[in-house]
Amino acid sequence: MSHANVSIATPQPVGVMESSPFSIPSKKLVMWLFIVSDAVTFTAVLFAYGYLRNATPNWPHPFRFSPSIINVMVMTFILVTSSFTMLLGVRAAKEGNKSKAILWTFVTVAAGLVFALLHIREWMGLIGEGVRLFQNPWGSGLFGASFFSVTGLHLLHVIGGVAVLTVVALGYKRGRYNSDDLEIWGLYWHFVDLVWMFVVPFVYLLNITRAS
Amino acid sequence: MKTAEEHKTGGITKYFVVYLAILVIAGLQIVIAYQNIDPSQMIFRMFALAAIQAGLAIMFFMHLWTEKRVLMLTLAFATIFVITTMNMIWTDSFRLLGGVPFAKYQ
Amino acid sequence: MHDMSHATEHHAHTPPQGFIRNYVFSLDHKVIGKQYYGLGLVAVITGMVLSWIMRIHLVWPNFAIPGLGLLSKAGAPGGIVTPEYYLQLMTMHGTLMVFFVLTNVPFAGFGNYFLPIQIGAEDMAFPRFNMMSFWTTFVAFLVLIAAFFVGDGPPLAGWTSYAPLSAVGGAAGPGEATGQTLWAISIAIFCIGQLLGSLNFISTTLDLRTKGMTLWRMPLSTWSWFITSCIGLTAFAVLLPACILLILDRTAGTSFFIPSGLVINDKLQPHSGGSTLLWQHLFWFFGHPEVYIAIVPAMGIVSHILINSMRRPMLSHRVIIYSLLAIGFLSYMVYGHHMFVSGMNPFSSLAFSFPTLLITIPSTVLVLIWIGSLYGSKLRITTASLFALGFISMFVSGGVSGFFLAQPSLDIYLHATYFVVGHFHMVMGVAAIFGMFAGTYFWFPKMFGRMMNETLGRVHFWLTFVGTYCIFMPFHYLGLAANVRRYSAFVDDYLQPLLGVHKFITIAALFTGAVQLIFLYNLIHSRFRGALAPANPWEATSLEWTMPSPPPFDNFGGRHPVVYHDPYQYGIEGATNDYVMQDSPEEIKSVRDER
Amino acid sequence: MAKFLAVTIVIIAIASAVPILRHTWAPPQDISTHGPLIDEQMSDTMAEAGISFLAAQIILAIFIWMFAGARPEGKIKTFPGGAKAMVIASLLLVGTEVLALGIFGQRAWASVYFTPPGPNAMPVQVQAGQFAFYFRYPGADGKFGPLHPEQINEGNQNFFGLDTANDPDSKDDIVTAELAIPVNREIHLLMHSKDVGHSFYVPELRVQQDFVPGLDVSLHFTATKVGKYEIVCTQLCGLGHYNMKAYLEVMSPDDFNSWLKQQAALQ
Repeated sequence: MSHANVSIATPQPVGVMESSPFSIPSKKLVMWLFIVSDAVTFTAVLFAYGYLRNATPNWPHPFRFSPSIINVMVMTFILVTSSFTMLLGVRAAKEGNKSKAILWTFVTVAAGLVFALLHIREWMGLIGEGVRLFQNPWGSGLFGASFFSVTGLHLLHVIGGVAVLTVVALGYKRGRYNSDDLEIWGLYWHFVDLVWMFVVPFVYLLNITRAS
Repeated sequence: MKTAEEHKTGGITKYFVVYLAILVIAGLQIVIAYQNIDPSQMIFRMFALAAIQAGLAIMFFMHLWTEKRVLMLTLAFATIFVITTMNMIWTDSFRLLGGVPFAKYQ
Repeated sequence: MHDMSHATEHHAHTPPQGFIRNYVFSLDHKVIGKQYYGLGLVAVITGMVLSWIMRIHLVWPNFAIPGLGLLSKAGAPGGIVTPEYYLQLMTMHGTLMVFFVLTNVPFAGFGNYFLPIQIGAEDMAFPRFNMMSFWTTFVAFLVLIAAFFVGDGPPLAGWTSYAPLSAVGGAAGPGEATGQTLWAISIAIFCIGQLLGSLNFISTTLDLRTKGMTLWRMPLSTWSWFITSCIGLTAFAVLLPACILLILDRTAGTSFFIPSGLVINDKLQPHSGGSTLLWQHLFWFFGHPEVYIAIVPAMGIVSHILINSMRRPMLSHRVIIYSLLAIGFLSYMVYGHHMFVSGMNPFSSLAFSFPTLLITIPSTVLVLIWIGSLYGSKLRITTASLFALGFISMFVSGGVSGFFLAQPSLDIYLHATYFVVGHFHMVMGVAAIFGMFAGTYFWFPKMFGRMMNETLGRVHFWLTFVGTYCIFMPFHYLGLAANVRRYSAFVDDYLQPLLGVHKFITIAALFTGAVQLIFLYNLIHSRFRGALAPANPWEATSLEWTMPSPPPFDNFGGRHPVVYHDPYQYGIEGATNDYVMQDSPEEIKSVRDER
Repeated sequence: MAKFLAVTIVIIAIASAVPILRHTWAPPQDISTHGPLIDEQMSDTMAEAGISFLAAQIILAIFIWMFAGARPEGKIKTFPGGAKAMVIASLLLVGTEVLALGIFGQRAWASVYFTPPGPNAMPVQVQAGQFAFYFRYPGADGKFGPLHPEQINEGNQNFFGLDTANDPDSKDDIVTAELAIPVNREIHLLMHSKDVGHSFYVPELRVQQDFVPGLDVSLHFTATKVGKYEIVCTQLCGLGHYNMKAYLEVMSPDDFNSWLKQQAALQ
C-alpha cells in the first residue's frame, strides 16, 4: 500500500485510524522516545566527564575496595533486583493480578529508596572526606564536579522514578491507572537501571585506588 | 501479531537468567577493574560489558525483543547514530593531554 | 488490532468554558499554535527593534535613541549605546531570533496548529503535554526578557555563549553577571519545552493519522514538522545538560568549561582544569541541528504552498521527503564547521568539511525540484506564493555562500566576518521568515476565518523582498573585505572605507523593518475586518481545507475523515475541478507522481 | 505581477554579481606564502558558487515568467526527465563540484595546519588578554621563560607573568605591544590566552586562529611583503572587543634586527 498512485478510490475497511507503525500505544511510544532523548542527555554528560577526565593528568582515584566498591556492588545489586521486581510487578499486572502487581511495585519503590539512601550516604561520606563540587583532597577539582553531576543526574532520575512509581501504583490500586501505565513507567525504571550500568564502570571502576 | 503481553505469560525462568547474567557481568566488570591492563583496553572491555548488560535489559526487561522489529531498529538506529556522531568531541580531549601541537618552545 | 491510540488522553467533544480554559491554559492545539505564533510575533518585534538599535549605533554612534536611556541607565546613558550594551543587545537579538522566533513559529506554531489537522486528528496525542510545552517556553521567554532588567543587564557573550567568557561570571566585565545566568536558565527551560513538544509531535504523527492517511500520503509540511521534531528530540537533549553544566560553572564553582590559570584584571581565577572547547562541542552539537530545526519546517511549508499555487504536485513527493531526511541526518555530522579556526583539532576540520559539503546535494535536489516543478505548471500568483517563490530565491542566495564556509581553508579568511552574518541571515533567518510569511498569508483564512488583504500583502512582499536583499547581500561583500563581525564600532583603519556600505545597510534595515508595519496592520486589520473566508479559498487539497474556517473546536466535528488520495491531486484530468481533495471519494486517474 | 517578479529576481541576481565581478570589495592583497592557495581556492569557489547562484536565480525567473497565470485549459507539463533528472544532476554536477572543492581546498588547509614549522622558523609568543595583544621574543638565548599567571600585573608592565628575578630564561625575553617580523622568514607563532577566548586575524596574511584559554595553539606563516598591517580580534571577548587590535610590522631583516635591539634596550 501507500503507493502514490493508487488510482482507484476504494472504500476503507472499518476502523478510523491508520495503524501505528510500531503497534504500541502512544504513551509507550512517548516513553521510548523520552528514553532515547534521555539516553542522549546522559551520553552528553558522560562524554563531558570522559573528555575532561581524559585531559586531566592528576585525576584522583579515590574509590577503595572497601567500602566504596562494596557499596557500589550492593547498590548495583539492589537496582538490578529492583528492575527484576518491577518486571514481576508488570507481569502480574498484565495477568490481572492486581494485588501482586502492587506488592511488587512497592518492593521496587522500596529498593529504589534504599538505593537512593545508600547513594546519599555515599555522597555524605565523600563530602565528609572533603570532596566538594570544586575541590577534593586528592587531585583535580573536576573529579567532584563530574562525579556529583553524573551521579546527581542519575539520582534525580531514581528519586523521580520512586515518586512516579508510587503515584502510579496507588493510582493503579484505585483504578485511575491501568496495567499499561505501570508497564510504561516500568520501562522508565529499567532505563534508570540501564544508565547505572554505564555509570558504575566509567565513574566508579575507572577511579579505583590500586594497590601499587 | 505477537505482542508483548502474549509473550509475558511465558515462563519467568528466562527473565531470571537475564537478571543473573546482568549481575554476573557487573561482577566481571569489577574483576576487570582490578586487572593491570592498558587503560584503553580497560575502557573498551568495560564499555563492551556495559553494552551487553544494557542490551539484555532493553531486549528482555523492557521487552523490546518481542515488540515489532521496526521499533527496535528505529530506536537503536536513532540512539546509536546520535551517540556515534557525538564522538567527534574526543579529538580535542586527546590534544589537551598532549598539549601544544608542534610544541617546541615554551 | 487492539485499541492503540485511544489510550491517550482525549478531552471531551465540547469546548471548555471560560476565558482561562479557552485562551490561556487551553488544551486545544489550535489555540496553542496561535499562542506560539503570538509569542514568536512578540519576540520577532523585540528582536527587530534590537537590530535597529544596533544598526543605528554602528553608523551613527552618537545618535541618542529616544527612550533607550530609560531601559538601561548604565548601558545606554542618554540613549547612546555603550560598546558593552551593543554586544548585550546583539546577544539578545540572536537568542530571541534563533530560539523564540525561528524555532517557535514555523515548527511549534504552525506545526501545532496544522499537523493534527493535516493528518485528520482531532488534537495532539497529548494535549496536556502540549499546553505544558507552550507554557514552559513562555517561562523561558520571561526569564530571558528578565535579563534586560537585572544588575548589569542582559548577557554579552553572544547567542553561542562561548566559555570562558560566559562561564567566569562578573569578573569578565559587564554583562556577565546575573544576565548570563538567566540566559543559561532560560535556554535550559526552553530545551525542556521543546523536548516535550517534540515527543508530542512524533507520537501524534505516528499514531493519530486518520484512516487512509499513510505516511507517504502526509503533506510535505507535516513531513517537515515530523522530521524537525525528530531532530529536536535529540538536539535539545544535548543543549540541556550543557546549559546545566554552564549554570553549575557560574553558580556552584565548578569548572567544566573554565581552564586553569585564567587571569582577569590581574586576578588569578580560582577555577581549574576545564575545557572551553568542550562547551563549543556540546553547543554546536545542538547548534547545527538547530539551524535545520529552523529551516526544514519552512521548506515543508513552502513546498506545501508552492504545490497549491502551481496546481500540480512536485516532480516527486518522495524525493523531497528523502532530501529533508538526508539533511536531518547530515546535520549531526557537520557541526564542526562552526569551529574550524576555534582551536579545534585541525584533523577534525577535515572530517567535518566533507559532510558539510555533502549537505549541498540534498539542498540542491530540493531547489531543483522546486524550480523544475515550476516548469509547465499553472502558477497562480498570490501573496503566499510570492513569499514561497521569494523563499527559493533567498535560500539559493544564502545557500551558495555555504560553499565557502564549508571549506576550512576559506574559513581561515571568512570566519567571524560579515560573510558569515550574511550567510546565516539569508539562509536561515530571512528564508525561514519568508516561510513564515508565506504560511501566514496562506493559512490566515483558516486560522482566523477571514481573508488577509491581498494588495497590502503584495506591497509587503515587494518591499520586503527587495529590502532584505539590500540588507543581506552587502553583508557578503563586507565579509570579502574582511569586515569583522560583533564589533560595536569600526575603529580599524582598513574598515574605514566600508562605512558607506554599513550606512546603506542600516538605511535598508530601517526601511525594511518599517515595511513590516504593513504586515502587522494587515494582520490585525484582517483579523477583525477582513472578508469572511470560505472553507477552501485556495482550492487546496489537504485536510485542513475540508473544514469550515476557522475550524470548529474538535476539528472535524466528531467525524473521522477518510483519506483516499495522495496529498496533492492537482491538475487532474476528468475530475470535476482541477483538484481532488484528500478525503474526496471521487474516483480519479491520479496524476503521475514519479518516485 | 509574475513577470515583474521574474525581472526583479534577474535584476537582483545580476546586481549582486556585479560587485563580485568588478572586485569592488575584494580581499586585500595577499602578503603570505600560503595565501595564494587560499586565494586560488576562493576564486574557484566564487566561480562555482556564482554560476550556481546566477543559474538558479535566472532559471527560477524564467520559469516564473513562462508559467505564471492560470490557463485552465492548458495541460500540466512535466520537466523532461522529471525528478530523476534532478537527483542525477545534483549528484553528478553538485556532488563532483563540491567534492572537488573540498579535496583541492585541503591543500591550503594542510599547508597551514598539517605541516610543522621549519627548523629555522622564528618563534614568537603572542598573548591575548582583554583587550590587547602582547608579543614576546625569546631574546639571545632563544628560550622563553616560563609563565607565572599569578604574577601577571598590568600596572608593573608584567603582562606575561614573567619572573625575571628567578628564571634565567626570562631575563632576556623581549615583550612588545606590536608584532614586528622579518620579511620572508617563517614565523612560528605560539598563541596563549590569559583570560577568555580571542582570535588573531590578519586579513592580508590570510591567517585567522582563535586563542583557546587553557590550550596553547601554534601557527606558522611567512610574510612576503614589507609593510604595516592590522591584527584584529575576531572572537567575542567582552566590551572592548571592537577595539582590540595590534599592528603587524613586516620589516627587512636589518630593520628587524635593529628594532629588536632597540626593544631589548627598553626592557
